[in-house]
Amino acid sequence: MISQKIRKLDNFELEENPRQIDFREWHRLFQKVPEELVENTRYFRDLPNAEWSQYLFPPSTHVVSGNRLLRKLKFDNSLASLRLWGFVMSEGERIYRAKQAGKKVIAVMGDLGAVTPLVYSFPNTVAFYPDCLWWTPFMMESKVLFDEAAKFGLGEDCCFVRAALGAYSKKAYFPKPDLCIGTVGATCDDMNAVMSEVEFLGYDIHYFELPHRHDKPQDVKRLKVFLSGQYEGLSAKLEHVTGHEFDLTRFEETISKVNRMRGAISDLKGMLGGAGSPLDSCVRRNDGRGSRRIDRRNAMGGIEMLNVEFAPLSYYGDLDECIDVIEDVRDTVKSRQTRSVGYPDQDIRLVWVTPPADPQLMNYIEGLGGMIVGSEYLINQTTPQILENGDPFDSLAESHLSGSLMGSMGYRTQLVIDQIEKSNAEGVIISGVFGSSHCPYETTPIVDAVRKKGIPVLAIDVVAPGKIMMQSQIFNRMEAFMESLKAARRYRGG
Amino acid sequence: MKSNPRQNQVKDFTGLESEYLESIEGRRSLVGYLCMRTPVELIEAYGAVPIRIVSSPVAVSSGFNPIRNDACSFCKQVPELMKLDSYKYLSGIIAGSCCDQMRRTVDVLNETLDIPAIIYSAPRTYGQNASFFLNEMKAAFAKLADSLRLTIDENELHKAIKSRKQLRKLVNQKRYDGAISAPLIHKLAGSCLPAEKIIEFLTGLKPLPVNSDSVRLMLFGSIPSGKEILLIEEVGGYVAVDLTCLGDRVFEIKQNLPEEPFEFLYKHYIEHNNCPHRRSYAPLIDYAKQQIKRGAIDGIVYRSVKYCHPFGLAAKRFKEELGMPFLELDDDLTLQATGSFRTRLGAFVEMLEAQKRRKVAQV
Amino acid sequence: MHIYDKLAKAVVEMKAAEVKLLALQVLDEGFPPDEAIQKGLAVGMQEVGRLFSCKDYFVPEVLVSARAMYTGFNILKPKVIEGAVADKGTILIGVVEGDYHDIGKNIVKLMLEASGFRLVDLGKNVSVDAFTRAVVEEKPAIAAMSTLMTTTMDSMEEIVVRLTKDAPEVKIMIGGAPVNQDFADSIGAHFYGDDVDQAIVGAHKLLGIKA
Amino acid sequence: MAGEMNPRERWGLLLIDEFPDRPPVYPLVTSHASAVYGCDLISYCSDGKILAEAQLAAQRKYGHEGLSVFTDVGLIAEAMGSKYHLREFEVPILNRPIIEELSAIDKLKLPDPGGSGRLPVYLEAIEKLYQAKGDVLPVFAFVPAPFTTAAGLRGIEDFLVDTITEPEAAHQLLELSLEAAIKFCDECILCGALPMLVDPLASGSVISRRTFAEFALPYNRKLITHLHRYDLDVTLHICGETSSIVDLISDTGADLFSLDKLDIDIARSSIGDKVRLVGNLAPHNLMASSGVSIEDNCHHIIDSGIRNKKGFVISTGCEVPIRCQPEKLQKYIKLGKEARYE
Repeated sequence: MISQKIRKLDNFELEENPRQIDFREWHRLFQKVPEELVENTRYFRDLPNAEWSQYLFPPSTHVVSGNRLLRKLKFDNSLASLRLWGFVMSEGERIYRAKQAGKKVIAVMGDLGAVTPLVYSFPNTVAFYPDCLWWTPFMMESKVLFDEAAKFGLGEDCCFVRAALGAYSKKAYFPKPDLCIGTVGATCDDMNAVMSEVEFLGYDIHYFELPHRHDKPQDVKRLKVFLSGQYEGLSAKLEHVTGHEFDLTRFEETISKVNRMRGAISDLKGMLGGAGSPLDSCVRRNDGRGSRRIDRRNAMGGIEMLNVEFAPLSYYGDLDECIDVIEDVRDTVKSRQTRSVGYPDQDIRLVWVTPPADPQLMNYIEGLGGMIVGSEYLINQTTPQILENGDPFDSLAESHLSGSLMGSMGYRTQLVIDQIEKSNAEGVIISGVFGSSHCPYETTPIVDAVRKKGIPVLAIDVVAPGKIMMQSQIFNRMEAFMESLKAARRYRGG
Repeated sequence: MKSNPRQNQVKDFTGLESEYLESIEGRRSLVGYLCMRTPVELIEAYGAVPIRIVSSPVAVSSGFNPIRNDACSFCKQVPELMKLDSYKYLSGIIAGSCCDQMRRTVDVLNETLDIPAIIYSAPRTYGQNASFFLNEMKAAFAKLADSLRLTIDENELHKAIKSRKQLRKLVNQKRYDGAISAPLIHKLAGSCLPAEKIIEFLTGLKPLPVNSDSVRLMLFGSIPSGKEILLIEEVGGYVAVDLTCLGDRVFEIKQNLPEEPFEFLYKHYIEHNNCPHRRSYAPLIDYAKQQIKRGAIDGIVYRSVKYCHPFGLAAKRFKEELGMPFLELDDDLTLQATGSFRTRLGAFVEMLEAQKRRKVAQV
Repeated sequence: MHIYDKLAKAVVEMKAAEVKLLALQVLDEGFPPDEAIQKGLAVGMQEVGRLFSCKDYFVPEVLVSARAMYTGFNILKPKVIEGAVADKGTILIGVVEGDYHDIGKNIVKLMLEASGFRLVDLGKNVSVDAFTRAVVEEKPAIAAMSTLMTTTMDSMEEIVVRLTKDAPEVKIMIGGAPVNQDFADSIGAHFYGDDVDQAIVGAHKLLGIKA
Repeated sequence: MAGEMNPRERWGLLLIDEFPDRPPVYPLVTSHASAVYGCDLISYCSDGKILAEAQLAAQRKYGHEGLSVFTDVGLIAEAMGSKYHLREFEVPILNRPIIEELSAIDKLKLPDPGGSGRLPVYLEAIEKLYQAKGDVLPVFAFVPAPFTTAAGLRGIEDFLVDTITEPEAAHQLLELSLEAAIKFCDECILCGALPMLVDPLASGSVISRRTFAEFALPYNRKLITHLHRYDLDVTLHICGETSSIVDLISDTGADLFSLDKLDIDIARSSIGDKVRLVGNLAPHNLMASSGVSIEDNCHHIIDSGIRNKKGFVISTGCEVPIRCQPEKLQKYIKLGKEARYE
């Protein structure tokens, strides 16, 4: 047994004050981490002698393996964040190791994290989320996966998730899954096309039917019964693949872990969203040159939070460790807020809508003084607590029904508005993806609804890696947007 | 000018349709539908008239369109089409959830129109989830009927199903005989006329002479505007099979379907649907291959609507697997596109003609 | 133990200070210095060579032994009467142009000297011209060259070509890490030696004399 | 062709104990790149931009699966003060070591990767290569191992003698060389390259197993342990004959062993379950003058190497000669790329 003390890293402080650092600085900070801590960050702790399973490394490690964007990003300087990045960036290897160690590898496509709890409630399984491969071209600043997808006819007019098809074709990004689960229906069309090609490549796909969401209660009830049946069918399939029967005790254990993780994430979002208006949260601080207003500051970076929020999609291949990693981040933020410290110069409160495939954008806005206090990343279904002690499949269905993508445009718009209200945002950024099946429809209604609330909004399309000119235009627009938000605050007397 | 029998057919038929629409004006509700996954019999059983919403190459002055440019050109056009005379008088709209974009389009319609627009889910899997999706379909129609104050007439339903079955049989036979031309099948597929009236019209049709030298083409892909068929004919091609969702595929006869009317409609329209959004590529390719054989096809004109994911993203797969001369027309539904299509179709047909001549010479 | 044996042992054991004392003792006690070189230092060096061949000794050991040996040699040599040392023939040796690695060459040189050959050492980084000129002038029985680097193998080939023309009677032997028998054959060298041992055997063989 | 892996992907799989479609084909094309690019070696060794461009030109020409940043094994020693001689068509050589007297060791300073000697040249080259092709090709930075650097600081003969006569001083020198190597490796990593340790002098042709175990191995191990903190896979290249020390290679912790004059079967049976092998067509086979055919020589290497339990990289035993015959190298690379797993 590994003692809790060693598993939790937040007792060790790298630096007292939070700030964002580049990978060079991080590389140097890493030298300060005691050997003992590095050795004790391990995934698959159930496997003895798995010397490859350490994961606490600075981004420079991943720069060497070709993730070129890391050289341009800024990271939070806490050990918890370092650990988070190490954990996230090692996912690819982890899935291969899982397969080598005889675990069943389950690909979960198009569903955005709803079926994952069920997958992990079978012993010896890991889930991964191929759609997330859309980050790889950005992380590597490479067209390799897009070029590969283009060989199948999925070109620039298809969403970046086409990278997943490239990865399936190349067979070098994840091992052959023991089962592919494809959620179809009320999800993206582009992912549907990806799945069709994946199936044509010879992969066996278990289709999970997801009807679109109705808003009337009696319709929702009918849907729930149906979804519950889908879960039952999936469970039977998983029994077949894993050779283990569905076990209620194990299921409940898993759900309680998943809830713990979701709880930690929701705590984190709550803490960052904070309460009170931005003006209320200003504090006065005497810095020797007279009293000066110090605004509330950002306590955790946007891209770190993006990594945290995406954890419930596949738990990055290891549920137990993932919980620990996220709780470390939560504890770090908690301790920072207790100490009233945060990143200097980041205080314009923003809600980010739709996950940006290019994390650089998020970093950039933070560099301009933005702090991301709320988000709608199309993964609302991974946020609610799953009912414990109820009928297992009903409980899963229930939480699935809160999904962002399966409902109407109006529903999604409302989710965004909720985020704005909860976090007292001063501005909203929508990062759409050209050629995706929902962005062209949702953007305008969301923009309208947000503007109606008197909140400025910036809608951009994420630019594919390598298109420098187009990217600098986006940067310019961000600059102008932030200027206007700052001016608005001055005008209000902030 | 010599009269063109094919165009005359179409002219006669559209005349019939206008007459019919005039005759019922104000007495029956018009229900628009967006996808061939809609059981028109059911609309008829509710006493309404099914109006197929078809894309148009005619630019509509947009005013406000909340849908961005990179959306499917057809879906993007739908809210604007609603301002055209042909659709101005619709009482409601219904659509099978054929793709995410269509689902979003219905959302937009609900925001921008005063009439109800209703969508129901369709599955990708066959068989195992039928009862749920059948109920979804029923519920959607009931909801629409409710807001339009319509009630279903069971007898009408039986009648409509029966006559549609007859119609399908007849269309298949006449099409095979060469009595029904491709421009006409396009019109039939989207017609608002009750089956009996169409049958009446078709019964009198005589087979048209077909030039045996013409290259035989299969039109494949997503919803056509009809202009591409005319263009193909104009450059001397012959559309022997129309596998778009407004063509021969609409009249396909499916085997071993249940007798119970709703179950029949569900299986026929929703489950057994050869659309790449709801089917794997392998059976679709087999299906297309059968049609190619049946129609003795020389080449394929593949029509995809710009940013249509199901058909657009499948184009390359079909091209590779079908192993035939293949012309992809990626249509953004503008008038400019039409001009370039004429040129490209002309070249394609010429190339196939030359090939055909060489083949004949070799024999 | 005879003082010659002690000398040999001290060389083998790499004890320079001891060799120095023994060499002085040789002179003090009136032993013929050439005999002390031959039966003491050279025997020791031959043993070092043997140990090197059977991979008991490696370059560092040989270098230290050689330094010990030279300590004695430098004391004894000035006292040797001319012509007292046997001469099996002259060998001209050098590292070809482009290469400054001469440890291998030095060891081979040392061992050949210890075996009774007269050595003319051209050093390292010897140009094709300089090498050929030296052979023509010195008229050695054998021209030996080595390299440690693949980059300089071309120069070797060039030298062989020049020597075949300008000094056809000289026997050519080559050695060094990147070359092998195939290469020797392909450029027309007369002998290729894989290690010091082979170099000594080869030198005797080329001149038709017994070791 | 759909489904084909690129070198980055192939290496990536290899390094996590997966077998890609085939082993990476990575002959050590170093200074030969200058010949392809048409520049002299002085510019190649002293201008990072030229080094990078030459490497890219060579890679375009041959299609081998990795970029190599390497000039000479004296790199770090030079940065610490030894004088090296740069030559137009030959690699640099040691002119005058900084430690002529052992007492000078105390005054020795660690190099500054950003400013000492030609270290910045290396870093510039890595940066350029990584920027240009880092997404599809791994960049290897050849870093002289401590034993070799120490020899460069002291002069080879003197250092080898020191190992016997002045072992403490030798260790002191090695300790400093290790620190310098760590410092430089860190910078290479930051620029995006994977350090590859080259230790030509620790060869079994030069030193004994005992000397290796006492003077080379511990420092290589420390350096590799340092790099393993970054979870990086480290390649160790040792020139010459290594049969006497091959079993100690795995003790250094090296993940890949680039072997020179050692039968691949021996390496495989000795350490093949712990270490990935990189090797080992003898470079002279690539010379115009070599009469033997590439086919005859490479089949044994490829057929045996591909069966290595821990993985294999098709490579050359040492650097490709500057004046290698391009057709021969092309032939070897072609044959290498035809190899397949399963």
